[in-house]
Amino acid sequence: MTALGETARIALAAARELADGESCFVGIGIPSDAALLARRSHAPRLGLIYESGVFGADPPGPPLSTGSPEVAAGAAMIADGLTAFGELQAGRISCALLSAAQVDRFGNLNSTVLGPYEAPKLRMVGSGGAHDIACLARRLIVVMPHDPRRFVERVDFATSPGAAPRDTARRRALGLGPGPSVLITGRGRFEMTADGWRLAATLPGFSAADALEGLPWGTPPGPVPGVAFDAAALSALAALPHLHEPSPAP
Amino acid sequence: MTALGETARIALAAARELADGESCFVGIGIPSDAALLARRSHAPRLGLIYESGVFGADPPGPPLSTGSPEVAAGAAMIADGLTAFGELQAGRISCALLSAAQVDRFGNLNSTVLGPYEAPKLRMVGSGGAHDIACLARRLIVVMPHDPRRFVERVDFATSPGAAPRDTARRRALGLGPGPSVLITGRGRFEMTADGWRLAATLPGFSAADALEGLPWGTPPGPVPGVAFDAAALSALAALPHLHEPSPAP
Amino acid sequence: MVRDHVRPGQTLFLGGFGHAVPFALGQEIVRQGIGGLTLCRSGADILFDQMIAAGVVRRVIFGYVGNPGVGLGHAFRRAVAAGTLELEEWTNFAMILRLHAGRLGVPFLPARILGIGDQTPATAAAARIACPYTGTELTAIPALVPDVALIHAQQADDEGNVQLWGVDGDTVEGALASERILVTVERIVPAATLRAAPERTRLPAHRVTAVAEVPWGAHPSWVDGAYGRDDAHYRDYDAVSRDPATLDRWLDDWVRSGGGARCTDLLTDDDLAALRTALGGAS
Amino acid sequence: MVRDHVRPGQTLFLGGFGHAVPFALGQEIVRQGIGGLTLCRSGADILFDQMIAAGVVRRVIFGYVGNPGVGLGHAFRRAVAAGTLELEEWTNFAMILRLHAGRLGVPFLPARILGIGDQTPATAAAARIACPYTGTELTAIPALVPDVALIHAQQADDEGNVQLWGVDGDTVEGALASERILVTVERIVPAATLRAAPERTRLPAHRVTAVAEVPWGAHPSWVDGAYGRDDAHYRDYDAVSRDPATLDRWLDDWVRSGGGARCTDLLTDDDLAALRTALGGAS
Repeated sequence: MTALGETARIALAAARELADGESCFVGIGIPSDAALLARRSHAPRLGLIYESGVFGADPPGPPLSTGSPEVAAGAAMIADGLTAFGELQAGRISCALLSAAQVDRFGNLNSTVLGPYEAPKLRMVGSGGAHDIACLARRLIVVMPHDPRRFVERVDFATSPGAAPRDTARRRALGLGPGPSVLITGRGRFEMTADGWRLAATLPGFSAADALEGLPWGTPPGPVPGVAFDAAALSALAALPHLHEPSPAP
Repeated sequence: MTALGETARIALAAARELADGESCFVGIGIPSDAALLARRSHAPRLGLIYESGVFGADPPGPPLSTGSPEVAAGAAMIADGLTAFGELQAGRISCALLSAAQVDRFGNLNSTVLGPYEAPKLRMVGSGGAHDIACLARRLIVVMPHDPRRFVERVDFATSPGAAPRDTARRRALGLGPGPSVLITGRGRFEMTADGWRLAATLPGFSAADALEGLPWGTPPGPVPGVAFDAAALSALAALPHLHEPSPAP
Repeated sequence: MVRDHVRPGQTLFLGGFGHAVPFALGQEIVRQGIGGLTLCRSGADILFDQMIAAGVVRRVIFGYVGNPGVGLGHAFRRAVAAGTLELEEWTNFAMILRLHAGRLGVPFLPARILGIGDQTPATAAAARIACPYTGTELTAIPALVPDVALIHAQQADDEGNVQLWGVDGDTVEGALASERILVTVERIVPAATLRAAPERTRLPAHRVTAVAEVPWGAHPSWVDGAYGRDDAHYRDYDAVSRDPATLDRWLDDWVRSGGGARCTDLLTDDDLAALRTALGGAS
Repeated sequence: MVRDHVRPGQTLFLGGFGHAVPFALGQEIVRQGIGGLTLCRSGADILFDQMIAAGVVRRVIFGYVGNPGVGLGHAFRRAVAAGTLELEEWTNFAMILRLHAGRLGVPFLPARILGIGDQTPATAAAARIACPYTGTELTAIPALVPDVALIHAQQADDEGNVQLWGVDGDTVEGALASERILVTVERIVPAATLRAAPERTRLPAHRVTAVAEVPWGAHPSWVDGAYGRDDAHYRDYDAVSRDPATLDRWLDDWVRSGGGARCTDLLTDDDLAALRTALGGAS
């Protein structure tokens, strides 16, 4: 199992969060890969939705953009961005997957700036649809490579709002979704609690200590189960070459 | 000329109000016929728009409904009602044509009820898009057969608001169009003034007295010119059989 | 499909703006006698009138009810006079915006209409708001989220993706605004056929509750590419619906005894062939 | 077309959400040196970055600026660091709603976003309103009406009706929101061809200011049914744009000396043939 690259591990673990028949709002990269893996294994009726307005997508290869030919090819429906975000705001899409440059203890995500907004150390791409997804999704799964620099106590800019208790109350008042409930890293599966992320399971080949290595949030409350990848998912993975690269043992 | 039926006369006279290159929001019946006549004669680039969402229509025959096959056949664009009314509200459509069961001195139109709303003598079809068109059109032309029962001092229900001075001020405050500016009947062409409709021209075969016969509004201020139908329009009319029926001499 | 998913007292959006009116679905509701319904859409044609005549409608939320290009809705008119039908009367644009708000998941949308002219009780009760940027006075059009949308379309695949092209009006708005969507189609097609033209898909599978193949399911309205509009039927309906007893017998013949797609049983093969090749139909 | 209809200092909407990005039009603006521009759209790709690098952009109104799937917009990043570019930063949904409000002719639209999380100066200044029916707190998203929209599409007829199919994003919203619309197309087709498929028409003739036939006018993005996306070009751009001097030379070669459709002159016939038959292109 240690031959699985980090991207493949995250996609496999995130795919397990998605049930058949769900509709899932995804972006480019691991979110798209994870949903596609689920669709090609245990969730053949999973509806992939991209912000470009594409519904029921089944990309034959990894797209660079949500408006790429791979997203359109073989899709069930091509509408527009208003339709995609409108369905999301109306609570008609069951879940969403997001990634970002930084994630913090309460699931705030940053894709805007490193450093202060007015004088950034690094100006990044901005929200795109990430803020909107984080506000509106009824269930939100965050995926991140295990790179400790990306895990911070508090993000420099909360592009996509998280689920701190104060935010949770405000979300309810505004009629928003609950915010991120699950975080999949290259080593572990975390669940959101009133104290922030709690390690809930480890990925194959990693211990609880590995999963928490370098992270600014705490130790697990007790023994942590391991996630098992099933044969169908591994076999779907084999058909997605860009996810199948080997990676160094941890 | 007296062989022209009333519908044909109204359509011919209303067509003269429309310039080439304009876009025109029309409903079923004479509004549609008038715009089509203009398109088939002096205004070949007139864009006919129906509330069903059809743009650049060129009906091969008279449609019964704005969603009929004749409206769709040969149209340049089929979108939806939101697009049609959105363009109208944004002031992107240059003019509109309306008819109704009743019209009054200030161009209020009634297509809702005869008698009181809560206990009507006759319940009719309701606004449809008529209220919306009367509010939003940048230029509005009303067409009505010369049936004195339809011309009243005050409509029973102002489905589609007119251009009384008080309403004109309110229209300006709300960012609406100016309301009806021209009324074409089977006998005359009227223009809106601060005192209401004023006879501005007569249709071929009719005197000013004919045009005002049985109407609740006043006499013309002086001599009134006649409208002349040109050869191109009459020849276009010949190709629209349903408008070409003869009618009794007035 | 209707039996499983439509309950007495629900609010139903009926698709079809002149084109692709879901007659088969609406008439099936009449046959099953599912009553106390609220019907809504912008411009409604004789399917509303028939359902009102059949006694299954308690209330209508609408911009227009009639027989387009022919005349009034006579059963509608009589029900208003008798006081047996509740009216919530808007305009076509207002209805489109009510559904658009429902579809977008916001409780209202602002519009420039309904601030002048006579108002119905419904539009008089609409809130007036000021734009926080320009100060402009606007009407707040409240969202409408129907319980069930009844839609007829050209085709769908096994998964439930629905393709509908041609005149739309507020059909897609109303479908996407609704909690559940029931669809009849002229034909079920393979997923690969549908996915070869994804721009024609207007309702994604995960939003569609059920699909049934019901050819002629929109007759006497029309389906772009399949058959033309049976204008004669609409004109005949004006004649028969002027008298309640005549209309009741007509409902027995055309609706209660079969109806929907099966009401085309009452047409001859020549009639059907003529509609198939009429303007708008297959060529 | 650009010379006649684009003025320095105007606000331009650039069409193309990944698909059908109007590179030929944007690069023509660079060649003509029309400066002081404000560019807007939801998700913007390397055409924004190139125009920023070329010095014609004063301000961007945006939800995202980058090189999708590849990395950052390096000229954008440097201009922000240098303080030479004004930012009005929203989110993609907010930008879509700004354009949707402009298209519908209302001064704002309500939305549930932008009420939580860190705000940019633009979103922090957005008004909060209460729904008059439910009391729900909402953000009032102000309308945006660009001066000119630049659009690339598959085809148009002589009258100026424009057909665009495939991925849209906010392209049609932005075009219809704009005062004027300039369009390049892969091909001009007879009116009868266009009118045979009126559902594919997205911009009606009376709204379109000018149309020009510019094959390959969206390269290196793609056009559904015509050619695939030149992903290698996007990756190369990441490399050349990391260094300002290298990027300037690259702009000389690819943009200033020809650009747009003509930038495909720099590709070999084999390259073009491969794109034509790539995923998304003609088969």
